[in-house]
Amino acid sequence: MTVILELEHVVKRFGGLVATNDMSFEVAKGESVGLIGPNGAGKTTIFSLIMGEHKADSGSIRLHGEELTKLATHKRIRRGVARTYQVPRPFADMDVLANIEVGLMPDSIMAMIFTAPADEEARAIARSVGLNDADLHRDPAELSMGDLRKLELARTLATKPEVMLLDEVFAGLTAGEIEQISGLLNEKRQEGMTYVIVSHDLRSLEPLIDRAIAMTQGTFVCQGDYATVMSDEAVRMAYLGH
Amino acid sequence: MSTQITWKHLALWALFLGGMALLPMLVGKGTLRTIIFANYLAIFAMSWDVLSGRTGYISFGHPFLIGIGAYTTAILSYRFDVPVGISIPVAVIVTMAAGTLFFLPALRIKGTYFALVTLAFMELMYQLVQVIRPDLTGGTRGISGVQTLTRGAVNGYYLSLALMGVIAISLWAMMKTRLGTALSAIGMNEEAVEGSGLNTTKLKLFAFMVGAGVAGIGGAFYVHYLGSIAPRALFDINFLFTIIVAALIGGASTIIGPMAGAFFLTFLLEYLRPFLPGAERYFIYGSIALILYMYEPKGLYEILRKARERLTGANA
Amino acid sequence: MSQILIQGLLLSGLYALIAIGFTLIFSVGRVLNLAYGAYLMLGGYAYFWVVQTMHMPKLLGILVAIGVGVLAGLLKHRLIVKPLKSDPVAVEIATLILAVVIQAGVVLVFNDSAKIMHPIVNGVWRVGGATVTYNILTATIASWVILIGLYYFVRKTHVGRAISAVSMDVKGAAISGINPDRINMITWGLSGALGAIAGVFFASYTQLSPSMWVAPLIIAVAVVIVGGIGSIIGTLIVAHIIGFMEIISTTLVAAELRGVFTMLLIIVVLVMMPKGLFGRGEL
Amino acid sequence: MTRILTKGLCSAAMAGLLSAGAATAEVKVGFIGSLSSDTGRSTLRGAQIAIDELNANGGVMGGQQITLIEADTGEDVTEGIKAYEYLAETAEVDFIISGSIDDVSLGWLPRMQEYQIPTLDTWTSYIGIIDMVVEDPEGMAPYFMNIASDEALATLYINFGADVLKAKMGWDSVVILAEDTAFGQAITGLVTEALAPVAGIEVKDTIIYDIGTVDFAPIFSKAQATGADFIYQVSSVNSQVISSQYVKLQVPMAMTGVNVSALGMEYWEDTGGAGGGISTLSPIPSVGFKLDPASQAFVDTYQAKYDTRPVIPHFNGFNAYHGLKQAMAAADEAGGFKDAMAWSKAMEKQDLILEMDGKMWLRYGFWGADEVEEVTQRTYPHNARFDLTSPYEDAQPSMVVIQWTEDGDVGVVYPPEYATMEFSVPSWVK
Repeated sequence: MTVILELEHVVKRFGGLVATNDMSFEVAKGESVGLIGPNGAGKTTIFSLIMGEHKADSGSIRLHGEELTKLATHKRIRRGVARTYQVPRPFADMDVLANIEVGLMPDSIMAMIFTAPADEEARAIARSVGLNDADLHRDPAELSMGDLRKLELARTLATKPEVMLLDEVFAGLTAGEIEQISGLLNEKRQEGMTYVIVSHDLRSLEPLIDRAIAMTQGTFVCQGDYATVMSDEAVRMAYLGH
Repeated sequence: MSTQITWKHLALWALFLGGMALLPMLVGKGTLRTIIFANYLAIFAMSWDVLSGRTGYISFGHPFLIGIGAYTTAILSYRFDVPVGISIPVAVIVTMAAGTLFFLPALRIKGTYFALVTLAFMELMYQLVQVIRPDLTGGTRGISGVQTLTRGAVNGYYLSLALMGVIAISLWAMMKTRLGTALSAIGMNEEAVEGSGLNTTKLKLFAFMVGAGVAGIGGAFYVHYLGSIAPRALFDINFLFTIIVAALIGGASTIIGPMAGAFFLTFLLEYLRPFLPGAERYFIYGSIALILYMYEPKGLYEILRKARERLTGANA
Repeated sequence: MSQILIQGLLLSGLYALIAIGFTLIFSVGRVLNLAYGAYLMLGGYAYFWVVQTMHMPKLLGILVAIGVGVLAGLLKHRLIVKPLKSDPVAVEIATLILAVVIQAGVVLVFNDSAKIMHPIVNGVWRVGGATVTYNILTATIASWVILIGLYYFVRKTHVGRAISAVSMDVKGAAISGINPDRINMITWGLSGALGAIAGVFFASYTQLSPSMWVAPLIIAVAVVIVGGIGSIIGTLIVAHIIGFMEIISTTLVAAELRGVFTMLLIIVVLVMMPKGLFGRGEL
Repeated sequence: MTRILTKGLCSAAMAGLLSAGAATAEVKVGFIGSLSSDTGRSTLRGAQIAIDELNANGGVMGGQQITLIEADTGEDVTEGIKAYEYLAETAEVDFIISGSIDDVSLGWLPRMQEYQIPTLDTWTSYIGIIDMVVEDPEGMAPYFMNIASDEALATLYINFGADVLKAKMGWDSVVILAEDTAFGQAITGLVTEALAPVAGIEVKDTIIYDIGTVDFAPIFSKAQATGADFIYQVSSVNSQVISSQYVKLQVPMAMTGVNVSALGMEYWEDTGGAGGGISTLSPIPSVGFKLDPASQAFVDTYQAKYDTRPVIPHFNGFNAYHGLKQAMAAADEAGGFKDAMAWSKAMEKQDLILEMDGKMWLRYGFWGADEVEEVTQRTYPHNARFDLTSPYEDAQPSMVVIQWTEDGDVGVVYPPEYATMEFSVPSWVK
């Protein structure tokens, strides 16, 4: 088992608030890990720190053993990690296809000018997440929440990540849509994708993950398989209040 | 969005520029003079649009860039007898350097604050031009008698048309590429562009350099058309107002929009002149701009597009 | 030294008065009202018309100025801010256009030559090597009274607390039963009134002219930028920083660099501390 | 607004009808300047009255009627260029009369050089423009400025310094308060280099202030701290701010100098009386200036015709009135305006002497290209003729010093030949 993503003693403070307090964990290649904890436990902050949207105050974040903390967000993406957001925020004035195309762009101005848009590849990705061809030329505003989540996944997949950080992928979805997205995630997993998933919907989360990491108030509580973690005294205290 | 450039597009451009080229045979010199101003305003509005309309970093200090280009070539050619063939390229380079200076705050601030800091840049420049080395800048009175490149309305018209045409087509072609899409994407959601693995700093810097370069070219040729330069003519809220309003009334984030806006505003102001020679003109002009902007913040381009949609929709 | 202190306090008081209405809108509505300077202009001209053209009492002049300011604020909210759904950039641009329109309107009605107002209160007071006109003293005292009044209004009254709540968190305020739209409207009216009063004093300090809206706008912008999204106290402090910087640079450095220092301060603070000296505080 | 709009549209429509009716040959005069400033209106109305009189007398150049076309600059430099182009290319005027301020004139001057349309400036006194005539006599041939240029203005002021400030008031030292503009720098230079040594007045300090200054209290404090006997102010932009604060603060120090806002009759009204005691140099004919019968007749006509401000035309109104007639006379001689060189030659020769009580009072003429003025030792081609030495027999002085009293009177205090009252200090100055 090769470790792909590791966090070591990561600390992040916002003013007086310690959002991430000495967090350490590892994720193996092909593994799917659930990050659980109550509201405000600092799960999303962990994602932001991995992506470099916030800079960690101390500690180390490594991908394939390479230190990420000094890199800008777009470089981390190129290294193979990408995330989705709790509230999808697509490019509002671009159609679905163009939205996905942004993720496929080369990061060089010359190349951007002189290469044609990779429409075919974008179309293939769209199909792979289950978006209809009819939707490709719609504006995001016309999409349902489920299709917006799919677009979010497609935009993320376009950057060809090895590790995907999924933030509340099931929020606002119908049961049918949840099933569809779960199926999709499992499919990608067969192809070797690694996931770190945050979700309030523990029921839907459970079948998707190999292992759970529990945290509260920015601090690591325990980890193990889902059942073990959920039966942990401290987790029950923090999460369920009893 | 990223539709390919087709022969139809090129034919439309050729038709438009060809039609413009025939104008001197059809209209009087007075009208040509008006169009020259419209052409330069279109250049400034397009330049503003590359920098602000696309990326969403609203610049309230665009006259700062134009003024740097204009002053550089004016000072070089008037005070030091540098040939225009050298002074204009130097002016463009200096303006692009100033564009990077403009860019520094954009690394840390955006939105409202960015708009304000650029406004401060312009005001600072207005103050400095008068204070520092007035023997070079001419202080508050500026410089009169700067070498003009053309004489007569027709020549001035063709020069401005050629400049505007080249800049418009280049920008249009550039914005048709993935780069244009990426820049517009920054305006919609900068984090998501960064999250797509693109270096937004680099993209913004490029947009700023192109915007500043165009402003520099426009400013330099403009001063060699006017033949005079004064701080009050450049670093002025009214000038800023005209540029931004031209870009927005026409339709930001398009090329045809700022051009249409520039023509609309210039002609509006000129056609009001015989009826309302005094301050009423600015009142009406500003009110029309305000009402249009309130009615459709996306501009004439959007109004026409919607109208066309409605028409074709009704037909279908 | 005492002279710098006295003159600094007087000028800063005026600057605080100029900036407070602008801060209020920025704090509550999250938009920059670039036509704010036009409130000052309208207030000043309204006062001038009542007192110096119609020869009516000064108090009436001030009341008319306030009325015009409130009306301008309410209209602006109703006709510009609401239709644009408080989109900050759109409001900035629309208010910039509006300011230019108002400027043309003032030229039409009053013509473009500058006018000087009578002192609101006559006489001078010589103290500590400085000469203080009662007019400026009145402006400063009025400024302090208004600021303290506003402070207590925001802290102690129902409407004031609602304004403060909206300034902190629009959604949260809405959940707790406050109508943000109504609060916004009240704030725009209040800001118009404050701007108009500031305009009367500013104009009695300097002059009335159709382009006079730019200078106070820049002062207000400087205060907001340097202070951060403003609190009343923050506005007061920053107004004093800018006022004193101006008096000191005028007295001890070079009077012609007055504006340059202010612009540099804006740029440096924005680039170094984008959130301003006091960051984002409650009103 | 509607009223103004309708009025504007109506008058435009009427103008259209009239011009359509009079399809015969006509002379078109363009006005360039601000239609909403007292300055611009002075020139415009001066020109209009001259045109009315000429038309009533059967027109010019063999009976052609004159029409006046207005182009507003809004005192904006770029608008000024557009306005000039409009007059030249759309309205196709024969002659342009300008009430433009310095930078606006400088803005459209390259257009004048290109179009070669005979042009008369009545307000700007910038010596740099006369320098352009010196350097490029051919390109600038159609340009005339019938106000004494600022170098000449300042030169006479030195005599005022010696005769009045030093000799009569007994002042030995001065502090200069100058605005931070090209105008401020030019005048400051002249005062420091000429006033001081010639009149024997020591310059203690020069304080340059920003034109956006809100509060002049620290500046006045600084001036007082120099211990100078009086303040010399140089102010052309927002001048009423500094003078009204001087009055409001009752600065216990005499102040004189250049204050452009005090040049018009509306000064008292605009400052609400907060302008008493202020003295400034003024081009001629200033407010408070005794007028010869011809100029007085012009003012009477003006006041009968116009009831809005300015109540009395500024100096440039007189310049426009007399200057326009001279331009038409020159056109009569030169066979029209089309041949700009011929017109220019004829214009150079125009010489109008207005007498008062049997002696020369005002003279509207121009310096020849080779005439060297004795005091300043330079030429002033196409600039209004002036005389810098008493008793002013060749022409009127380049300027006079006027003063506003604390009860709202205004009069000329220098030179003695033209004075109507005595120079005095405000009551609060000991």
